[in-house]
Amino acid sequence: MDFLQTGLANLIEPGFNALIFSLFGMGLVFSGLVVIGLYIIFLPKLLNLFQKRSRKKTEPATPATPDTKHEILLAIATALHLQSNFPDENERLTWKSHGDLESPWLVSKRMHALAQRKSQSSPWRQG
Amino acid sequence: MDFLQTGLANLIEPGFNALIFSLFGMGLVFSGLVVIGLYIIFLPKLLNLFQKRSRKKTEPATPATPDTKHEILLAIATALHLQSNFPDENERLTWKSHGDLESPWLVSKRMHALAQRKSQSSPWRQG
Amino acid sequence: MDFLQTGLANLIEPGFNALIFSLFGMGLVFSGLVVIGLYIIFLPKLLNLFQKRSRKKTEPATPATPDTKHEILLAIATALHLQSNFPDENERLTWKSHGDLESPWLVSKRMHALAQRKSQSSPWRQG
Amino acid sequence: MEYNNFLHNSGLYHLEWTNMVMIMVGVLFIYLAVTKDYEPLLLVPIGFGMVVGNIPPIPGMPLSVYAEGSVFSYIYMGVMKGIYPPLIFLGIGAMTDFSTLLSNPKLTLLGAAAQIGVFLTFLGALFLGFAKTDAAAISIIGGADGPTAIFLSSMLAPDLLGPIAIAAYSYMALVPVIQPPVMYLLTTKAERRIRMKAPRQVSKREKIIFPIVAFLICALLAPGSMTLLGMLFFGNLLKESMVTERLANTARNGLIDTVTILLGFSVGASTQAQTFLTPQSLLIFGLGAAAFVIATMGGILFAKCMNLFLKDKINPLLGAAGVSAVPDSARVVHMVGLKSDPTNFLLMHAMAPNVAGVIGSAIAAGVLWSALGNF
Amino acid sequence: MEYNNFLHNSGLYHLEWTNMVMIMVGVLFIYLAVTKDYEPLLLVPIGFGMVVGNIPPIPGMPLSVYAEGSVFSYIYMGVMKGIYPPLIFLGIGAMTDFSTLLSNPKLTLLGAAAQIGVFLTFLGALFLGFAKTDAAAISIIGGADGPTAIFLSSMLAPDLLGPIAIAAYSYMALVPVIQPPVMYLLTTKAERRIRMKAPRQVSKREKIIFPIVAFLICALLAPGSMTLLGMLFFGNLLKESMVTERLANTARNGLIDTVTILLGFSVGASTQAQTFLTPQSLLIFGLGAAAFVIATMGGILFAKCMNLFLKDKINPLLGAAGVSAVPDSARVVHMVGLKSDPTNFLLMHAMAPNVAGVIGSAIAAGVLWSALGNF
Amino acid sequence: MEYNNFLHNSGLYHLEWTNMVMIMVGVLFIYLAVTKDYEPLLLVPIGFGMVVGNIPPIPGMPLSVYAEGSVFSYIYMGVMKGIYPPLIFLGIGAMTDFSTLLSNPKLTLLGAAAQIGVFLTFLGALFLGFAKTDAAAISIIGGADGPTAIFLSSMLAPDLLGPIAIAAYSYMALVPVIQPPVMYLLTTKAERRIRMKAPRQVSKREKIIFPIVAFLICALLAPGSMTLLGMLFFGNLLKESMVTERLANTARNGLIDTVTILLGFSVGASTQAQTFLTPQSLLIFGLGAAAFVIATMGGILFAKCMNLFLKDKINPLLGAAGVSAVPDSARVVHMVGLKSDPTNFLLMHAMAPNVAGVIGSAIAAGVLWSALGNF
Ligand code: NA
Ligand code: NA
Ligand code: NA
Repeated sequence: MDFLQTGLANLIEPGFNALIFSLFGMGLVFSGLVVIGLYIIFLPKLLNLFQKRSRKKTEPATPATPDTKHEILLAIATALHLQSNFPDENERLTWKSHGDLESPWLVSKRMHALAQRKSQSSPWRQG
Repeated sequence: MDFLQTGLANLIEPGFNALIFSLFGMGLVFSGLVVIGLYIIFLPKLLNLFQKRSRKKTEPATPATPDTKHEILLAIATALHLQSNFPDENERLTWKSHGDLESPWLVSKRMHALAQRKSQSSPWRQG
Repeated sequence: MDFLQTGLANLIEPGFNALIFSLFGMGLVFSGLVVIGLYIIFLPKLLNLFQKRSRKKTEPATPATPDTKHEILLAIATALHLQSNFPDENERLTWKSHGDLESPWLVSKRMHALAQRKSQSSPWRQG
Repeated sequence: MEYNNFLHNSGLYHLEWTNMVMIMVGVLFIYLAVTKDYEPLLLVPIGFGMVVGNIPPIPGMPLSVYAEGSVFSYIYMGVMKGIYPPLIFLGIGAMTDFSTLLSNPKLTLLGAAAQIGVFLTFLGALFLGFAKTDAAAISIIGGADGPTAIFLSSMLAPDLLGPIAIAAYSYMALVPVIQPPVMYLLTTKAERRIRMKAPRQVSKREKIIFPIVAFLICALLAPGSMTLLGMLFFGNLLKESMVTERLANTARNGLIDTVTILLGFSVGASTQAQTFLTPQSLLIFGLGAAAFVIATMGGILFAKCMNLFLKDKINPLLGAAGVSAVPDSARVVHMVGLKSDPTNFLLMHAMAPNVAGVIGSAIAAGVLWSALGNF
Repeated sequence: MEYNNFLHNSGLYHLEWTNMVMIMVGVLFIYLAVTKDYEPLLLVPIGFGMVVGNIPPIPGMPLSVYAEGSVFSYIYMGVMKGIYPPLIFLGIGAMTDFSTLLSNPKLTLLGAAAQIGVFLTFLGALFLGFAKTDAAAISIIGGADGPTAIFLSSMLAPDLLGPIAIAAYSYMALVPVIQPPVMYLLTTKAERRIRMKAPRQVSKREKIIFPIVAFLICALLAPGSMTLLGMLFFGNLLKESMVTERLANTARNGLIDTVTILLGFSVGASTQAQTFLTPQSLLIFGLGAAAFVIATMGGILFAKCMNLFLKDKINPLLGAAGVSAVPDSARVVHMVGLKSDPTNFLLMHAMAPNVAGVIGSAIAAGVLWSALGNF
Repeated sequence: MEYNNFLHNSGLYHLEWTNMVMIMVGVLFIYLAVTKDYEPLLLVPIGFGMVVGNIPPIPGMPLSVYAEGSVFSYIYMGVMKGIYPPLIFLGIGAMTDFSTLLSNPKLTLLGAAAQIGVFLTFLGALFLGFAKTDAAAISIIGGADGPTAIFLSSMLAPDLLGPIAIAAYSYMALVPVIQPPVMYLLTTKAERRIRMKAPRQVSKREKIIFPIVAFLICALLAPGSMTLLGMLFFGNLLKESMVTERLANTARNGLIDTVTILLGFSVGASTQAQTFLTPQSLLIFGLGAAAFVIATMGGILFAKCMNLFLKDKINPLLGAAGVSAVPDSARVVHMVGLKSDPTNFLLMHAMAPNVAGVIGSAIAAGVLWSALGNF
């Protein structure tokens, strides 16, 4: 590239209209993110639907007690073994799935509350 | 590969008898692991032999005291230095070799004992 | 390389005097490290010069209080956020630059003192 | 006499003032990173790389990133072949929490709107006379994602990779300087004080399914975004699946750090004054700045448009976070928000358009690559 | 008009139902990994890779693992050249404690016996009409070691690498489903309740010498196993020598994780429906299942044979651990053992045939490679 | 019949006594590392590599580091192309604290003086009939820095890389054996008891600026040192800048460990008896030993010369630390110092010539490379 010729003519050349091209491009970007947005909106409803159904099917879901006992013994044995042999592979111990205790939103709410209390009692505000 | 012709004829072609080949193969696998097994059986005996000999040679092995003192001072100095400069290279501090305190078998035995005590006093068993 | 011909003649061939070459080489190594040494000697003086000047310019450098408050709130918010989302990127929290508290020389001095006290009271020395 | 070569071979002999300028710029980058904390993880490697890359190499000796067989050229290969950017996206994915996006899906649109910066810059670059492929590579600076910019440049305009990468990272570092004026210009104080309502809780299951479905949507629409988004969402799946925590951990620590070191250093080292200091580079920096400003404007104005139709108003500052530059622009939104109302915490909410902007830019890059690439 | 290309270039346009099937299989892999905890470190990367690999790429565009110059092809190179498997073995070596084997050497034989699965499957594959090299690569699925299977396939039958790797990892994940029925079928309750006596203490010195000697034995017998076993025992030496703890630590964390991510993802991405869904693949899956069952049977029956001659009886369940699939089959042995006697802890003992099985499979692979390779 | 090949293919069949010698040497390396703690991070990988590299490979089969397409050859590529050494220097830079040097700049001269070992060995190697490039590569053993030696060999004398690397690392490991006699020979007890005064405090700012300026000085004088010193000082900047701690951390842990494993192993595996056991190798080992002794003498005698002019005398033992072999020779200086005066702690002071020696050797390597390289 040695010399650049500026001009609006560059935007429309035979077989390539840059304006329409850009519009199409923006359209694709928007459609991608709109579909993602729609998916996000409808997913929880879908999941709830499934959950209701599966709940009906598996009503007497109290796990068998002797099984649990074996499970615990197994877990202890495996934990001891894995800890001595594979000290860094602890996530393989995950026999049950984890809860969702530390959502950022819980943190967010707590922070909000804290900040408001703080700002009310702040000497700068009161004075 | 477009069409597969099945048949026992595939197993024996001129210059290649797959059955004998497989037997030889299994033989090699076995011989490898058998030799390893034999080595494992005889190694401790060999090591004991060596240890007895070397023990005789190095009887008055109490280390010279002033040397030890220097060693300790050196160790402290090096430790301080290395910790400040090379915080992650701690294994280089290993002046003496480590013991073998945490064998998995110790764990295994402890676990066994625990489990038997537990299962004897278990209400499911007693009831 | 099959057979090596030894001899002082190898050191001087037409267009390449190995002795002079080596002298030049040593010269370059020395000049590199001498310049580094000189730089190290003069840098602190230069830095002091700059510091004095900039101190004069920024005399009333007590930071604005309301700004600080926002800064703190921001820091808390960011910390909480980053900790929950980027648990390992903590150095990005560095809002202010760090002090230079743990110089190896402090350690060195402390060690020296310790050692001398220790060696004076040492039974080997006293006895 | 070969020791004559010592002098001829010394770098001093070949050092030009343009090299000195570039070395000073490199030092400036490091200075800004250390004292202002502007994107230090990128500016320090790039800055030192610029210093190294502007030592005049001995002609013929394999030293610079452009010399065949040099060590630096092997490191630079990861840039030229586009390998480093997806690996960085893998690590970013393993760091990113999409729950902000999941709990407030309408904010995704802000990440789309900010891509207007990309396409207007594309038109601008064409207007200035750049070839189509070069214009596309330059325009992606407006996406405000370093890896995306490097990836697209390496595919469409490898000759301009140096200036495009430096421009992208410089402006990302300067987001706290560039964005606030635009934000104040386009919003009223009342708008900046709009509070976002606390979003709903997102279940673990939604978080696990999201990367898979989002990937399918984007990749089926724009397969050219498959490489970058595949890695981004793969990293996120490793994080959210809970059963591959150790892989996610490596992806967001050792792996991304190693790649960041190599990418930053070699991109910096590719800025030899002799090839870098050209009129094109100047134009690229100008277009890049424009792209950032337009993208910020696009996001903010689109948010204000949305407010015309929405009951729960969006704080238009959030639109500025749509340019991504994760997480800097989200942090800037937060800070500007705090200036108007010290108890209005926008950081969490700003993360939603922020990550949507990453996806949006990657789609834009995929579209530009697939339409203009020379296959 | 190039914007026409947008539609033509979209992945949706080219998506075939076979691709959708493969995407569903990928999602199923992830589902099994997340909910059933089946080998998640492998199934999640492979599963997501399958999703990515079945997005129809734009023809000519460097996207898929098979397209020259694509990023994924560079990542896949580590699979095709056989580089990843030895690196994974290095990490596994740095994790593995051979003291179980050292304290009960006769259990090594169970690891040898299970390799009957390899050689009978080899005969079976020949019978079905596969070429010798293909048959050998398929048969090693019976070794139940993913890296070994990938290594041998890349050397002998690169075209079948995809189905062989997927079959090997699928069945390794399904070990808790496949093995128990075979175990119950071939053992009586009394046999399953046999207690192993607590083995002797192993000295540090034995542990340090072992990897060196074991390597020499295997490599001198079957030099073809040198690459895999060299790395396995090298990793183990790093662990046991006590003076290279930091190297062992990196080998079993950052290094193996990185390689696992890249290997799993790219193997998954190599399963494009167009090349993957063939009658051969189906046959390979069938043969693979047979191989696992035969190997399990071989181990158990050999243990029962040994009991005819031994005073201290071996619990025949341990034979099933000879197929390796470390550490899953050892865990399955332990669980089945617990079902018959809740205080009989077989896990430790099962690790011995388990690691012996890894060595046995690597020797078998070396033998097949050196005898059938095209040098 | 191909199963005939089993015997022909076994390594035992091809094993020569020279291979057995090399295997024994490898085992000796591991033994010394484990029991004497001599540079274990290098001797264990190199030692095991020697064991692996001396298993006779099946002719034609891609097994050894020299066989095209073998896995080990891909790993060895990082050695042959000179890629590993700069990466190791990156990690070393991120570990090194230059504050000892900054607080006592006159000690830098000792690091320069020790390079006499390099240039005298160069003359010696020429005298013995080695070609210029080979002589240069051999002479750098006197620099007592493994990575520098490997880098220069890979550039100037790839055929001699094996023996040069092994010699360099062996003698580095043997520094505690080689240096003390020379030190006792050249110093009086009074000299060894000289106390260094506690040096001044170094500010953070000096530490940050140092790597940049020191790099510029060295690279402008000897651009050939740019690759090694660029990485060394880059790593140090990552460490000292305080804002890139996570990058420094990865550089000095995961990254350097991985490279150390691969470099050590493949250098070891390159020592096949057939190519390694030559008269040249013997000469190289002889020259290497001489180089270490001369370098030690050079440092000590130069320190004694300096004392003729200085008011604050330097402990001449510090001169021995100028050969680098970081941090072993500094540790040796410390130990010998303690023997003469149990309260004289020289370790900190010895680090200054120690790191200066690294810089000095890299400059020497750069000079030799740029003057003798075949461009
Ligand atoms: Na973006
Ligand atoms: Na196996
Ligand atoms: Na040196």
